[in-house]
Amino acid sequence: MRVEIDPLARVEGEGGIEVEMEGNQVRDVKFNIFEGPRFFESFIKGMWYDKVPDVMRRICAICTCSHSMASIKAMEDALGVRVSKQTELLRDLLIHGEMIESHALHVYALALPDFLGFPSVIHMAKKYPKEVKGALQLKKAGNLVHNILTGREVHGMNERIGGFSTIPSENELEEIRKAMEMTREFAILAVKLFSSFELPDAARSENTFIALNPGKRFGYYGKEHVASDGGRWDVHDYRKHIKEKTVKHSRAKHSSYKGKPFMVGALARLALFGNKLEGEAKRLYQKHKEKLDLQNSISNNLAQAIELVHSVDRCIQDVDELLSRGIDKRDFAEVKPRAGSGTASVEAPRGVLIHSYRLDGKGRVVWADVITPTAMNAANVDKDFRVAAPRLVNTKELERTLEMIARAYDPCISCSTHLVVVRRI
Amino acid sequence: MKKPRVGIFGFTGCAGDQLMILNLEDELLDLVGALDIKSFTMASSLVEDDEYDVAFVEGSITTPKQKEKLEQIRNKSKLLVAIGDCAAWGGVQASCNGIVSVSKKMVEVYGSRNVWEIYESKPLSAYVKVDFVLPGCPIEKEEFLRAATSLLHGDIPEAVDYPVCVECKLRENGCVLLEGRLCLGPITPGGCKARCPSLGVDCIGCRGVIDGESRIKSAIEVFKEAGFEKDYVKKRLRMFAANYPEILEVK
Amino acid sequence: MNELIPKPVKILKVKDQTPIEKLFTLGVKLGQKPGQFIEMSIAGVGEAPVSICSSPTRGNVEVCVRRVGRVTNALHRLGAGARVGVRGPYGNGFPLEKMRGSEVVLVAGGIGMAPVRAVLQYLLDKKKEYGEIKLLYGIRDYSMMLFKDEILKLMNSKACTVYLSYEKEDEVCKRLRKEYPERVCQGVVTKLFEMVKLNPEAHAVVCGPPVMFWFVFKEMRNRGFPIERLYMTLERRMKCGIGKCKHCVVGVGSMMKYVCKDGPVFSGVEALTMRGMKYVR
Amino acid sequence: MAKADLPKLFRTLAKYGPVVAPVRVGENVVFREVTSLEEVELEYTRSLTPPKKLFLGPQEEILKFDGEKYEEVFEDGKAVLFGVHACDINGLLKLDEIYLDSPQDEYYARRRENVMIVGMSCVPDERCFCTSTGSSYAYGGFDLFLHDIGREYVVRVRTERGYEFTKDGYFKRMEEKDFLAFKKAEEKKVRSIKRKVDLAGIGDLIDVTPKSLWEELTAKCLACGSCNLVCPTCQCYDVLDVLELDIRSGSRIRRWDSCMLKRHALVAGGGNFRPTVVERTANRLSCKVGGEIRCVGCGRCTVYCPAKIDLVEMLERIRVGA
Ligand SMILES: Cc1cc2nc3c(=O)[nH]c(=O)nc-3n(C[C@H](O)[C@H](O)[C@H](O)COP(=O)(O)OP(=O)(O)OC[C@H]3O[C@@H](n4cnc5c(N)ncnc54)[C@H](O)[C@@H]3O)c2cc1C
Ligand code: SF4
Ligand code: SF4
Ligand code: SF4
Repeated sequence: MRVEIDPLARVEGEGGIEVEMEGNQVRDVKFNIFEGPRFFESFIKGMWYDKVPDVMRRICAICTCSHSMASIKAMEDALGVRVSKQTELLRDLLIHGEMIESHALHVYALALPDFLGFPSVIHMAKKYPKEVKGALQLKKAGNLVHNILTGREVHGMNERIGGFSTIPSENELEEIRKAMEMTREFAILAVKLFSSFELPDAARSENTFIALNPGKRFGYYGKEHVASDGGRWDVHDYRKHIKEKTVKHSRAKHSSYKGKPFMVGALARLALFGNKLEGEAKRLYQKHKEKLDLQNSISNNLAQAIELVHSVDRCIQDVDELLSRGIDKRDFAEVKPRAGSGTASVEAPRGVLIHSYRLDGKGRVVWADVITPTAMNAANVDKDFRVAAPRLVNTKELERTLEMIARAYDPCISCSTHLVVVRRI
Repeated sequence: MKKPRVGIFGFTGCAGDQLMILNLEDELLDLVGALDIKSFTMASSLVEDDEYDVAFVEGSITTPKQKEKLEQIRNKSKLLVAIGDCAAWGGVQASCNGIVSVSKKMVEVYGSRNVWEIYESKPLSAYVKVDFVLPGCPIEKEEFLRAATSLLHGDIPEAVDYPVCVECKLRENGCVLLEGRLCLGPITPGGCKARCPSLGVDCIGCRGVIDGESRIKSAIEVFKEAGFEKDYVKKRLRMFAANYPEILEVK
Repeated sequence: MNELIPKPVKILKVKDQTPIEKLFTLGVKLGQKPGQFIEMSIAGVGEAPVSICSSPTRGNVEVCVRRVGRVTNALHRLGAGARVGVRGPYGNGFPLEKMRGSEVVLVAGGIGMAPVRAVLQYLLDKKKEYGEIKLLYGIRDYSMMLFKDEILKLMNSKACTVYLSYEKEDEVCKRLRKEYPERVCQGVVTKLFEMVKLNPEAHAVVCGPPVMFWFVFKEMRNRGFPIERLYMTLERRMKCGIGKCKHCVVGVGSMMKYVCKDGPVFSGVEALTMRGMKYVR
Repeated sequence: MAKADLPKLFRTLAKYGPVVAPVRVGENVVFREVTSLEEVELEYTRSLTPPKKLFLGPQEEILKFDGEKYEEVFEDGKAVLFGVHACDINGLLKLDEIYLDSPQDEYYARRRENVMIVGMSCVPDERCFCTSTGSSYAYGGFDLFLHDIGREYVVRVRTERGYEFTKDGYFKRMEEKDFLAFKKAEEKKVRSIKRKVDLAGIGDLIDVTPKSLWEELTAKCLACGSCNLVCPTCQCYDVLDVLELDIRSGSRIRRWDSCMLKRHALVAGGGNFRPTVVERTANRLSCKVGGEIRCVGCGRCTVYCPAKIDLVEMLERIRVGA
């Protein structure tokens, strides 16, 4: 017998789950990606440095800003560009905006229907108008940050190597603050909702976490990866620690840390750096710490909800700081091509993202490597499936639960630049 | 009046065009109320296999399975609308078409040449009849909304067949090309309200080219005179419209 | 009064003409000159210029429209009772006063029969003021013939002499050719000139697709017809209808004209001396 | 009037309505609403888009519909258009010939009525050739015109409406020496415009120019339409309907169009009367200088052409035929 969930709905991209059983024995479980691969690391070769971020941000629509920032920072690393404090603040605002947009979509529109028993957020609109309205408003607030800082909701153009082409005006920043203040309650509502659900615990098992060390305050940029077993390394050394290997049964690249699968994302960030949260997010984190079961990957949804609160508040703080410093409209760092290599890592909504490039003398890419969070998580999803499937094997819950597990990771399949799982039947 | 049955599908791409539809925060509920959405994988797990009045299809076709599924969608749909640059032109993933073979890309990324049977990224129209194209990487949500109302009214929407320059001038932007950056605005269809030049950034041509109208050869000449290196020009032209015959030929 | 605001007008009747053409009777009288056109709006879709195909002597305005694009498709979906927007009439119309007392030859092809019908109706209604009327009408086959009943009736009548050419033979065309061997033939419309005696004192009205026009023009000139007595309509893209938007200009160099206000009717001389008339598909 | 009194004039003008004046934005000058004289770029060469935008908007709603009727949309409002150069005023006069011709364009006519125009002397550059098109001097089409004669302005009054603004005490009567200074300043300006083009009979030459020369002249043309969209005398507009989600109501919008674009002469079924840049350029030049001269020599189409195609050079080559 074979159970297939095909296509896996409400994830960004196209994927599916395949469980192969022999009698009552689960023989194999696979988290499948049928989406055609796009070979970004290959076709980017030869591209001139200035347009690399413009191509690479198109790896994924939902975390376009994360890819944008990772590629821009890696390029700046390679070209020795140093940006101003204002640029850094605007970038911080940007990634927090993206977190809001992405988490709002995932938590409210993609995951919540599972818990409330609807096929989609659109079907929820009648019975849960407040939640649906809140979801849309939050998403809109996050998109507003995208619009103002990058030029549009998806695949912006204004964030460049060296800074922002057009610096937002005071009024626009005020507009962001207003939107954040107005939607804050829906971020808090998300925490309330997700802390009230009983989570299926079929996949409960040991999780190892990796996240980017944000420094003093909770955030999504950093220079060092930290693992929950105490390991830590400079992002430039990522290849020594995060291994990608071909898995026999699926001929897919799976990531491993010390030979084992690991998890990245909101849950990993809270597990490792939750103590760096501030204000309301900190209060909520402490209040629900018990509920945030680190060995149950589905807790990721609650972690995302807490991050929503953090990001909304942080956007307001960033705007305040930018305004109080005064806006410099001409701020842009000089960029000159040269040979070199650079690496950067950021926390995308789904977890650690790494971009790394080598450039020739004209600034053309000669080598590129991108590891996306969904690729890193793939092995962990597989692990969770292997744990959960036998426990659920004869229940009606099997399919739905496996889907919920996969969805909790917020997998963004289009961004899995090289996560290929070949179906072999 | 019966609501039109609509399906929204995605193939190889970044899901950005479907996301842009979800980004219509203010109009989304009215829009889904006016339509009978039969399938929208990104947003709903309810998939009704059905006939569609309109199928919106995102993404390029890269595997045999996708081709098969696209053909199925075509057979079941009265109108098929390609949304986004991947569906319209093949997307950024087509930028090395004709230069680097798929198997070479496969080797470079996966270390083996036969991981999967794969096609070079091609637009939907290489495989099925496409009734209308909404270009853009990603699509413009207002343009989508306008196309949707036109379709609801029973009309084929009006395609944009003038270049970005027009919108630049309507917005009173200076010319980025004359200011020294390689801007693809003159050969790229408008509809984006000249987003990039309005922010002082050169157009990268994310809406493809104007079929049969874009003056590629003249543009290459103009770029050359402006002092841009041949290789740079070629890479830029290939970013979103490598499948356009005139661009595919550029040496 | 704001010339750009259409007036809502009810469609009184819709009659199928061919698989792609319909005749619409509108609840409005405009006192137009034959050859003039109106700008018709379908709100939300757009505006399109269409010739009025009825004579002012017959009351309500009628238009015969071919389904080719957005506006015309939308119009074809409408039935009696629906409303459209109307502006006009615009354009110069045919110089019927000049033709008074003389014989008139009408040459029509395809949708060009629409404006020609307006002239025909007018001449028939004012028969006393004009000389003989000849209609030369070229169709693809019977299914594509406009105003079928009217034309068939006229073929039998003395009021006007109808010549008909068709490209593809079908039952009706065959019957007509048998019945009127001296007036019906297979071929393009120019073939009819072999059957008609052209009177150099006559006036001629020619309407049809651009290709047809030039062939007719050449044929008539070769047969000694004075081109200054030949009138034709030009078709161009048009947005305003009143000489503002300048889409419809014809001519290159020092002679440029607006089809909408200087035309759509031009004399053969004007057409001959004007450049930039080429039509490329 | 002394230059130092300009702020006073500005303030009284502002009482008439919002003031729209040239403002520097990056490398370009554009007409924008201003609230103080400091924002205004008094000495500029040419604005990016011409001030015709106040009368014929780049993109404007002309009517609304609701499924039953069509209703005009018109924003009534007085305004002052400040700092317009002679070429652009002449451009407006050319547009008047079209848009005020019967039946007149109501939107244009009413705005022309409502908007007061204050001209200002210009700072020509090597691309200006207005003396060849007879538009270096505005004989009419404005309310007031300020001619810079050094430390003072000579103010020409053309309308009663303009006259009302010159009643304040700081306006002095013209004396002989002012006339002389005015004449000298005008002569100097005319002399500074070095670029010349002979337009006599050019229409007929355009007509007989062989295709091969057209092809050469237009080889680099990108068919982008910029030349038309910045021209003060281009009159073309396109119309489109926008429908709301209720598929009943909506609005009709018109926006500047360009005869260099594919759609300009495209008709149903795909036929195009001007299929390539060759026919389109011939049409554009015919329109500008073929019959009556409708070019005012502002040089915009040359300055803003991304392919750097020069109108005057084109005309010169058409004249010599190679
Ligand atoms: C003076 C005149 C009289 C005409 N009389 C008739 C008639 O009696 N019957 C008939 O069926 N057709 C007539 N036409 C042609 C008719 O106007 C076009 O077929 C119609 O505009 C196509 O509009 P559409 O929206 O359906 O097509 P689309 O191709 O979708 O055109 C969109 C827009 O383009 C413009 N356009 C496209 N083609 C033409 C065209 N050929 N002429 C002018 N504008 C065009 C219109 O403004 C239209 O709104 C006439 C045209 C002119 C100029
Ligand atoms: S300006 Fe060019 S790259 Fe930018 S959004 Fe428009 S078409 Fe895309
Ligand atoms: S044609 Fe060129 S120079 Fe002449 S008025 Fe227009 S923009 Fe100015
Ligand atoms: S601005 Fe230059 S390139 Fe563009 S259409 Fe005009 S002449 Fe051609």
